[in-house]
Amino acid sequence: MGEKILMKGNEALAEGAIRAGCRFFAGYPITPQNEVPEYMSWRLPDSGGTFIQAESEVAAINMIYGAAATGIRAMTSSSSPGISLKQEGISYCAGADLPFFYANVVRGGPGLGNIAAAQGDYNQSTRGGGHGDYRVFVMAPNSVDEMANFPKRCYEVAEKYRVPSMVLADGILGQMMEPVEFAFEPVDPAKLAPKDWELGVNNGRAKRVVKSYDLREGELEKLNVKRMARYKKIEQDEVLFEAKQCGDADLVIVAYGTSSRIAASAMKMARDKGMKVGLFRPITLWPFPKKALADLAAKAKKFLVVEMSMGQFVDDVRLAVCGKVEVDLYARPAGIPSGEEVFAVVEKTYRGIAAASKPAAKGQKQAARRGRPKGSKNKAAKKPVKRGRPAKPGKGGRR
Amino acid sequence: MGEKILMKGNEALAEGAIRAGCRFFAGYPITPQNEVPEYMSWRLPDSGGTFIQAESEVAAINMIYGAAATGIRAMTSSSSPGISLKQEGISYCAGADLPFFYANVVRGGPGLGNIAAAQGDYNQSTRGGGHGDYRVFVMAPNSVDEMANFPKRCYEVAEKYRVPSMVLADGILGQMMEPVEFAFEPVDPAKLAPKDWELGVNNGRAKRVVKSYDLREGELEKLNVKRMARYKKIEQDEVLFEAKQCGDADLVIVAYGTSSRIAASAMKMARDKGMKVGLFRPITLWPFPKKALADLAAKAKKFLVVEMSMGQFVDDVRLAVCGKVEVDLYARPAGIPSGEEVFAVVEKTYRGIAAASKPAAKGQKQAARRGRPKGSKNKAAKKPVKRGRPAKPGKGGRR
Amino acid sequence: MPEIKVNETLCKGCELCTTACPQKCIVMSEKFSITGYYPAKLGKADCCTGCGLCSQICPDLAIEVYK
Amino acid sequence: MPEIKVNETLCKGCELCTTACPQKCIVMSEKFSITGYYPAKLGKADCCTGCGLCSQICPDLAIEVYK
Amino acid sequence: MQLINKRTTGLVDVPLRYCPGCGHGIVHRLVGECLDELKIRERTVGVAPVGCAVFADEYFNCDMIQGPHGRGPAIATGIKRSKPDCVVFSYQGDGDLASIGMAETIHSAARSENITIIFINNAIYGMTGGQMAPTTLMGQKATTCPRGRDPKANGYPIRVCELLKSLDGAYYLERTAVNTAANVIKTKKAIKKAFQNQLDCKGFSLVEVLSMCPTNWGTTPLEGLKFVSEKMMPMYPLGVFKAPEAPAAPAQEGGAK
Amino acid sequence: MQLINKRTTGLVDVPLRYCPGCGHGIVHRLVGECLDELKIRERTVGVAPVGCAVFADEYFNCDMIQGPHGRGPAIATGIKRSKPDCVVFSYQGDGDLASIGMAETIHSAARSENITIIFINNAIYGMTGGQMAPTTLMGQKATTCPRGRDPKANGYPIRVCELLKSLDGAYYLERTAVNTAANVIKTKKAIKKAFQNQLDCKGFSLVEVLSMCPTNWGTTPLEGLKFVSEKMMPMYPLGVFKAPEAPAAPAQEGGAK
Amino acid sequence: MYQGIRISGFGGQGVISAGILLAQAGLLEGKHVSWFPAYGAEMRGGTANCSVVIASDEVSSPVVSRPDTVIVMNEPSLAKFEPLVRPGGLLIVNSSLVNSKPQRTDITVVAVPCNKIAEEVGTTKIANMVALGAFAGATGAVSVEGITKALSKVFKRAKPEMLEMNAKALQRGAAAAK
Amino acid sequence: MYQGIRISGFGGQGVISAGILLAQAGLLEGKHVSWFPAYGAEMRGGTANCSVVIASDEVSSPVVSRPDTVIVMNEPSLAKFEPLVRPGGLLIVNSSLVNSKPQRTDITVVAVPCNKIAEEVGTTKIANMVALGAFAGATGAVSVEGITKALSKVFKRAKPEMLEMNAKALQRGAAAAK
Ligand SMILES: Cc1ncc(C[n+]2csc(CCOP(=O)(O)OP(=O)(O)O)c2C)c(N)n1
Ligand SMILES: Cc1ncc(C[n+]2csc(CCOP(=O)(O)OP(=O)(O)O)c2C)c(N)n1
Ligand code: SF4
Ligand code: SF4
Ligand code: SF4
Ligand code: SF4
Ligand code: SF4
Ligand code: SF4
Ligand SMILES: [Mg+2]
Ligand SMILES: [Mg+2]
Repeated sequence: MGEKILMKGNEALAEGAIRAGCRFFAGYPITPQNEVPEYMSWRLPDSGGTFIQAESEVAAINMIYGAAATGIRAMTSSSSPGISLKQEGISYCAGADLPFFYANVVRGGPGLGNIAAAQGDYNQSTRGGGHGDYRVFVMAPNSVDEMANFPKRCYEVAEKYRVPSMVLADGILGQMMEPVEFAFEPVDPAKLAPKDWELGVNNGRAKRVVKSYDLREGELEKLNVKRMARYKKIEQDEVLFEAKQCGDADLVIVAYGTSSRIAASAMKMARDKGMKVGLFRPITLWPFPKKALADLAAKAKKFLVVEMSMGQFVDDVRLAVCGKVEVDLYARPAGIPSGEEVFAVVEKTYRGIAAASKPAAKGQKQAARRGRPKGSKNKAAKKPVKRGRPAKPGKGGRR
Repeated sequence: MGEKILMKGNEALAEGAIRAGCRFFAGYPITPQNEVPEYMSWRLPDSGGTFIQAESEVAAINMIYGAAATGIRAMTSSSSPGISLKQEGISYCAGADLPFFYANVVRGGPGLGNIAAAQGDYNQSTRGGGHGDYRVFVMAPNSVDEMANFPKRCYEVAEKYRVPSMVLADGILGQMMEPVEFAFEPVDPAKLAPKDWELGVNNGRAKRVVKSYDLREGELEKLNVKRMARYKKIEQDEVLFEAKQCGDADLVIVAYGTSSRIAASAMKMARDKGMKVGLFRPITLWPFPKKALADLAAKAKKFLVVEMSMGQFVDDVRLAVCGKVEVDLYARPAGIPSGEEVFAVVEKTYRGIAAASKPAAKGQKQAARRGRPKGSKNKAAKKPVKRGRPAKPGKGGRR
Repeated sequence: MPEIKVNETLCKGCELCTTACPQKCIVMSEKFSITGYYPAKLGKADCCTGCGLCSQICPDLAIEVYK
Repeated sequence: MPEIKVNETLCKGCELCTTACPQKCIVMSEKFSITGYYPAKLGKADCCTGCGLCSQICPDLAIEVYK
Repeated sequence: MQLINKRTTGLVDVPLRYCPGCGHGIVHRLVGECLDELKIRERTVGVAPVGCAVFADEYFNCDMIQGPHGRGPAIATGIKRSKPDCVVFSYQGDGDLASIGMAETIHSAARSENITIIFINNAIYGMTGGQMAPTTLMGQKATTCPRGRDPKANGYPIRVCELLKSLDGAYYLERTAVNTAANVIKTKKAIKKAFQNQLDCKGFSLVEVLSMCPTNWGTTPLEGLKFVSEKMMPMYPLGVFKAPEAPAAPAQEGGAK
Repeated sequence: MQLINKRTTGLVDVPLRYCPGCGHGIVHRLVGECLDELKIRERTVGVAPVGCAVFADEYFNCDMIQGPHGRGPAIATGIKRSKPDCVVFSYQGDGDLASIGMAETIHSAARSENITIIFINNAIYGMTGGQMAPTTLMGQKATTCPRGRDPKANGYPIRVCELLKSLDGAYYLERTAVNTAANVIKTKKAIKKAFQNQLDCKGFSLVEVLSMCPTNWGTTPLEGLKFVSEKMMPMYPLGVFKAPEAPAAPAQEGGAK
Repeated sequence: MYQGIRISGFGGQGVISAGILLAQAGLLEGKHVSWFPAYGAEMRGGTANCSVVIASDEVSSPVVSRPDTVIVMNEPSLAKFEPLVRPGGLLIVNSSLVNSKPQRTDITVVAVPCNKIAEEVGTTKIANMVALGAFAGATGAVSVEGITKALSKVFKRAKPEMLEMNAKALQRGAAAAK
Repeated sequence: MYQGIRISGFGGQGVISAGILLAQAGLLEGKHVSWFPAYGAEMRGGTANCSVVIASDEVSSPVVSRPDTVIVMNEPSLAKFEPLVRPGGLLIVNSSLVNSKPQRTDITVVAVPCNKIAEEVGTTKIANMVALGAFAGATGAVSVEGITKALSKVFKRAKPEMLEMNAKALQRGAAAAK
């Protein structure tokens, strides 16, 4: 802690996971996340942990399935195509209620695509690319500092609710170097309480079973309903977001991860030109900050979604505001816009807002405003969230 | 053609694919779709085609990738966990613009789950469980007759737009027997025009390359943008749905596949009790019948979504109506409701509609009504669609 | 003298034990159990040597051998 | 007499050819090409037998052999 | 008069849901007895496959995990590396281990993971209803080769022990059968050895057991015994395929950089 | 005076983007020449891997397809079975073929698919920057085993030809190298044979080529040649591992039902 | 008209094909029909059962959870399916193999010694036909003739004498149920 | 204050580490900084380049598409990166290895014989340091001292005499740019 050190995103992610107590990593090389396994390959053994280069992503996620079942903090990482191969395993982990952490350092898709940064895996991450009803706790860092500090939060939420957790990054966040400050004391795995479900040496206790199936009629649904109740709780308690200058904003840019950095510079340009433009950044993509966005929708004249994909993220924004405000989309499928390009769209959109023409019924807005939990307003408006510190309660726009 | 024959859903699907010109099948056994590969294993060779039991679902989808690249009508099928394993390959097919057809005979999930019917793979099917920006043309039959007749339509759309296509079925549709009538003359593959992109013996012509990547800066995005234009076209021209007694309905049940059958019986019970209840069934899940639903939203007092999942399908319904009407959800995650159970919910919801309390602004409704393409009204209202006949133009609620 | 007891709720009437018995003293009963199988049983009382080979091949742990 | 011509835009200066030449008559130039490599070239004019072995091992199809 | 074959505590005391004459039950019992006799039941974690033996998580009286089809060796790797004090075994069928799980099988052997694998070769996909397995014999009928396996269309059967033999990391490989009482007893010896190897940190051990699936062979249980000896054994000879005295041969050194 | 080594028409006339001293370029040329000499270029479909040779789809002057990492044999199977008149080859690296693609490799061999596989063994993951491959040697350093490969942590290298040998479906297996002109010439013979086998419908043929990756070995191109002969060959001996005269041995007959 | 039927017995008692025959018969008589088997791991242990619906209207769910009629061919099936019968519904019991007596008083119970009758006709293998006959006789949802026609459709390659025998079994069953 | 820099040359010319040093120096001087490499398959063919941002404000995108300053260490890089320089921006050229002349007239061009100077200092290996010195001298975005401090941070295990030599190279570069 203390001094800021210059680190590469992928290495910060790996170091952050180890400091968060990760002692088992299995993965398979793929650009642009290779520095994660490479870093783990020497750092983990030196920390008394295990690193395995699996024969494939499928093998890697199944090693994680086994390791996580012993209660150890396990991690895997990959990039888009490799994450697709892990979907069956992720679904099994979710179905067996095994907490673990993984990272997708997204590249351009579909297919082999390219190795540049992209955001085309949003739906896969937030809606389960795997089969069946399940959710993954998804955090979207937009700095190397957050790459370093989010893994800890992911493990905490994952273990609290027994769900998979992930960091959704991209080639820029993985490859870039930035100053990093680890905002927490390293976790000593030995000090973590053993789980009452973990497999291992059972001196005399009843046998334990980790599984994701139940063939008895009606039983599987009961399991799923139980799990959905936990999901509800996560949606209530674990939302994180950042709102910059949204208080007086007529136009709110909504973006996450790398595109939120670029959008931020566009917002500055706009503010410099005196336009009332704000930026809303979901930090958790699931749970999605629905409430906070709905509240903003009641005040802003327009939303502009900026995403490095063809229009995936925008669905969640539209579901959140549900017609209360018009939501425009600037989509760049596997493209990385410049601040100038985004600003051009922002300016055009802003000019387009005819002061009066605000859609949706007053009635609804009232309802929405009434529905807003206290405190959220000044969070959304005044107090800009300090990034990368979700671990510290009270900050990070927690709900 | 002509006489109705009693067939099992999985066999009707396989026979339907062969009659639609399928001459290559690669798959791997999994309940509840085993009758598909089993049927193919003798029927395809007898039709001059190739059947391969692949070593895994991953191998199967990659055999399809190779076969489809030669221009042959290729097919694979599986059930939930197996489909998860195919996600990388499906993304590659989409990225390489290879048309092919596959079926997911969904079972309970997540994980190994169970082998009963479920609808938990909705998001995976409609939003790309694989990585990157891509779409799959998704048809949701709700009878064995549609299992038999949809593959042809899937191949036609897939080849017209060079996209993957699928039938999203479930354990009930795959295992049940019902009367079937093949509504088309068998397709002779020899009579299909060769594709100008297919690989093979090139007597002298320029070499062809099938690939899904472009590492040159900016090029991949251009490819994706081109593809998105085709997706737009599909959304305009290839939507299919069925509307039953929605004309005067205060409450519209929205359901697809098996749950739409069950919902239909609930609707009958309600109508018998004099309640104004209708049923809207999307036949294509992507493209989703947004317009038709938005139009209904302007007239109905409430929507009730019935799905055998925890609330996936409902997102598309809400995105379509975008606040114009309240959308309730009856979710059964890996559960199969009885007609009585659904009716109970329908009745409760119906009683709950206080005649006056209709949300959303008049303005919007007007707009929506004005926005409604001619003809769609009586389609949605009067003319109940004849099921399983999308091949016949004019019918099937085509847009 | 040595004998075997066949648990009728476990036995599935597969007859594997009959092939394993050197004394050929296992026979199948004529009436099926509630589980719907025709269970094995000791034929003549005095032929069993308690060698236990039948229980070695029994897939359902249905045979208890006494000696 | 036999000779080789090295295509400077293809040659990457890997020197593999030098090991393949029985006559040891391939040397590397001192000044790099625009591609940034020091290309190979024939040392003495009269030593090449045109055996073609250098072109066998050249990874970049950079050597033309004349005989 | 006393009971000389007390039921093993290695199995939970419930009826097995396998078909009459199925080999799984026999092997279950043998594994259970080995856990007892080696006194390792309380520190053993078993991996159940996807296959008829999916229910093994219910039957074996130790900690169990059931995971994705074919990935047992990867799951076992994750467990063993995380908790080395545990004894870890993976119980798999031929479709599970030799078809979809082939890569995981070979690489866990190549890594010489210190685990024990029980491989049930019944030349068929049991649970899913009799489809062709990689071990299905030439000419044998299955629901996905209804006219009998034909090399042109379906390829050749895979001999798993012979295949793994060339791997330096594979420490112990034996093929046995459960079609006779004598073979059952030999099988138990092999399984016990495979667990002992793990206790001795010898690395990867695999026992392939030729086993009956009368249901999907379309035979009676008794005919099933014959099928094993007359059809399977000629293609899959019994015996020890690998059992070095020393730990797995250290491979050729060679360090660049 | 005339040109005695006209550039093969089997390769497109563009510069190769491989590193200086990389073996891929040599093997590319040999494949191209075989397509020429066997006059099959116009009916050949090649499968490019994911790996440094991903660009092969650009270089080979025939129809090409590039697919998912490691699945070349499955893709080739789909093509060959759909268009039997085509000559189909899959060009793969060691990570591609022996790690993630292991199951596809073994099963395409077991099925005796009538395809040709060119397998470039450079004991490293080239494209991704020097991670450990299944073929990385004991003690060899890689970015994911920075202190050298250690059997305890990383397991043992896999000898692919030796591994495939036991499969009845594998018709032709040979290991060669491109570290000397003489070996290059032998390699071409092997590749030509592997294509000829396909023309003769003999089934699965694979040529494993020991190849240089100076960039990720951290050597000069010249040291790279030495690395092949001194480090790799002792572990991966050259030679023909399988080449029966008759078509692949028909396996044991055995038909239930 | 709506008839939801559940047929259950040991594997090998032909309950699956019996169900298909019913559906086929219904189809031939112009009804809407569906058939749905218990499948997969449920098979293990050797009991089989299936659902059949014969109706004048479109069939909603082919899974019959509250059957109008249940046909139990063996002992274990009685315990499992008797409770599901709709009040006022019908329970057909193969009294040859089922010893215990049904408990319900709110349903009609028809006991038919299917195996015995089948044996008299020729072979116990066709006990399932006797049961179908009983169903036709007791409900009239389909006719014995309908099922007989269905036989030749479903078993295309069956020998005439076999069809002969099946037909007789059907008639004997129908008679027994009246 | 905002400086977007692009550094390009052959692999082995140390452009990657030069970029890291710049970022580290900026960090030590209390600036917001980012570094971003061209990675992956782009490496093939042996040219390397990276982006560095040194700013008083938070850095938005680390990818510098319109650099304020470009440092080209070899011939091919000139062609590729000269066009990207922002009008009014700076182009530092390693004249030892770059023969052709820059075309742009709307930018400042500083030609420094980095290899030559480096050789004089001790070894051509540190030509990249000469270039960095030139950058510091020409822009003042970071100081030569800052880069010198950064050296010991980034190359923790470097021998003093080596750091010595690097420092000298930096100064010579700065001087050459003035
Ligand atoms: C990913 C995936 N693919 C396929 C299946 C379906 N499946 C279940 S068991 C099985 C094969 C069983 O055969 P085997 O492994 O030989 O075990 P056995 O039943 O014969 O003992 C298959 C294909 C699945 N559950 N998951
Ligand atoms: C599913 C998937 N996993 C991983 C990768 C990343 N990847 C690209 S090439 C490669 C390995 C290359 O090594 P090798 O096959 O030996 O080929 P080489 O470059 O050495 O010739 C990997 C892991 C990928 N593109 N897709
Ligand atoms: S114990 Fe031996 S002798 Fe007695 S029944 Fe069993 S096998 Fe026969
Ligand atoms: S072997 Fe066991 S199950 Fe089979 S018949 Fe004998 S006792 Fe019964
Ligand atoms: S082998 Fe080819 S590329 Fe290498 S130096 Fe010689 S000519 Fe140049
Ligand atoms: S052709 Fe033969 S002799 Fe001439 S340079 Fe090449 S290798 Fe040497
Ligand atoms: S199907 Fe075969 S393997 Fe499965 S339980 Fe029955 S006999 Fe055993
Ligand atoms: S990295 Fe290795 S394999 Fe790839 S091109 Fe360079 S030398 Fe060849
Ligand atoms: Mg099996
Ligand atoms: Mg390699």
